[in-house]
Amino acid sequence: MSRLTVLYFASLRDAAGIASESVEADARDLRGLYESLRARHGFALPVERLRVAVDGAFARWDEAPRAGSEVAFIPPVSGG
Amino acid sequence: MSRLTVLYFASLRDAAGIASESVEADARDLRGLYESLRARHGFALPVERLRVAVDGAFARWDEAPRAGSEVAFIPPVSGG
Amino acid sequence: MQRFSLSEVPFEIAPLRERLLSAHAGAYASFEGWVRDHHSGRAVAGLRYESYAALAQSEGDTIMAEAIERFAIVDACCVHRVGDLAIGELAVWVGVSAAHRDAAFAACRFIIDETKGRVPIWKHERYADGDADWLHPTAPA
Amino acid sequence: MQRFSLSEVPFEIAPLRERLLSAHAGAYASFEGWVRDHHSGRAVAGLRYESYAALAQSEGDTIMAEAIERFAIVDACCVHRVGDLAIGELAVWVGVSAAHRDAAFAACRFIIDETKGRVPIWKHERYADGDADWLHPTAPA
Repeated sequence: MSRLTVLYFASLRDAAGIASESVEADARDLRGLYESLRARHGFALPVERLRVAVDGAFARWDEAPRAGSEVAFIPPVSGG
Repeated sequence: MSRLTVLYFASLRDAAGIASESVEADARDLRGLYESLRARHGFALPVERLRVAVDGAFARWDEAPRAGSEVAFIPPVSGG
Repeated sequence: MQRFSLSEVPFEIAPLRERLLSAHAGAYASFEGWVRDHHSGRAVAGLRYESYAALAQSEGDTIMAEAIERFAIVDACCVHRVGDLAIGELAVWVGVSAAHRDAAFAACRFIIDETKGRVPIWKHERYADGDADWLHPTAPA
Repeated sequence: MQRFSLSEVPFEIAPLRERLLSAHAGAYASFEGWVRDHHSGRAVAGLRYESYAALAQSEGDTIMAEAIERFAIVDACCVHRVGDLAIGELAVWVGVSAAHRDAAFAACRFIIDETKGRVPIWKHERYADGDADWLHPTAPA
């Protein structure tokens, strides 16, 4: 179990109703972490449409959740 | 014979030493008119590298010189 | 000079452009994105840009470094607004100086395309009919 | 609005850009040509643009009409300096507004390319070594 912080943006934040939360991650990788949070919050976006970042840098979905890290799920961007 | 005004620009004006002149054109077409003026003023540019305009609009080299018109020989442009 | 930045308030283009002026540069290309009054056929009342600021900054920095590396340009700058914007407001600005116009245009296009495609900024549109939505495009916008 | 014009004196970009702003336009692309301090390896001290004003105006008008016809743009404007210019001075400016950036970039590029290729304006460069010359390029510049 790793306690870490998750950040939510845009439609994910609206669906979760919070901008961030502290979670106990028991998933093997970041993909599994998203799937469990998606089930809890009812996120519409499948993992294939997201990117993931850890501590402010893009990361890979197969990385293991690290205790104390800050994980952000990045929905498709729409700046410009 | 048609009396008309010829305008010179850029290197043609420098070579002619004048910006315009009134000439008696006895050439059959505007190409012939340029050739005769090229011989007189020693223009370096051959007719193939120029465009010709009559009364402020681009014209064709095979047009006949018209009395009272204003003919301009247009060297390769270099604006921008 | 910080080439990429986010701005929470309206910003002036003139001083940014001024920094790109150079006696070695013969060409300057710029792009501005303005808030339009319509999108996909719907009347838009206004919008809000939200960003993941830390990652947006590092990804923006990366894009600018790539532009400097790839194109024969003198300098480049990009500023993206975040927060609430009204119709007609400036949302994003890109400026590029170069010796020649080919590189200036190509780099300017590259920077706006990459910014729209990669920088974690999200647009929340409010429509005239009272509806509102986050834009999460499926293909590169 | 006159879309193409020659200017014998330095001109301000801001009011010209202002006229292109529109609630329907989401994109604005612009190009500026500045007097560079070098050309083909030679140090340039300054230059002079001469034009055949009447024909330059009508050819410029034609180019702007072609741009409006060919591209899905809202509006466009182009101003070209004539007379003596110093290093760093603005020689030509093009601004284009459009709903989308593809059309804005394409039209902006079209206008500067056609202006350089077709409008009867000639550049007389003075070099640092005291020499001077008219530029009569053999291929499209």
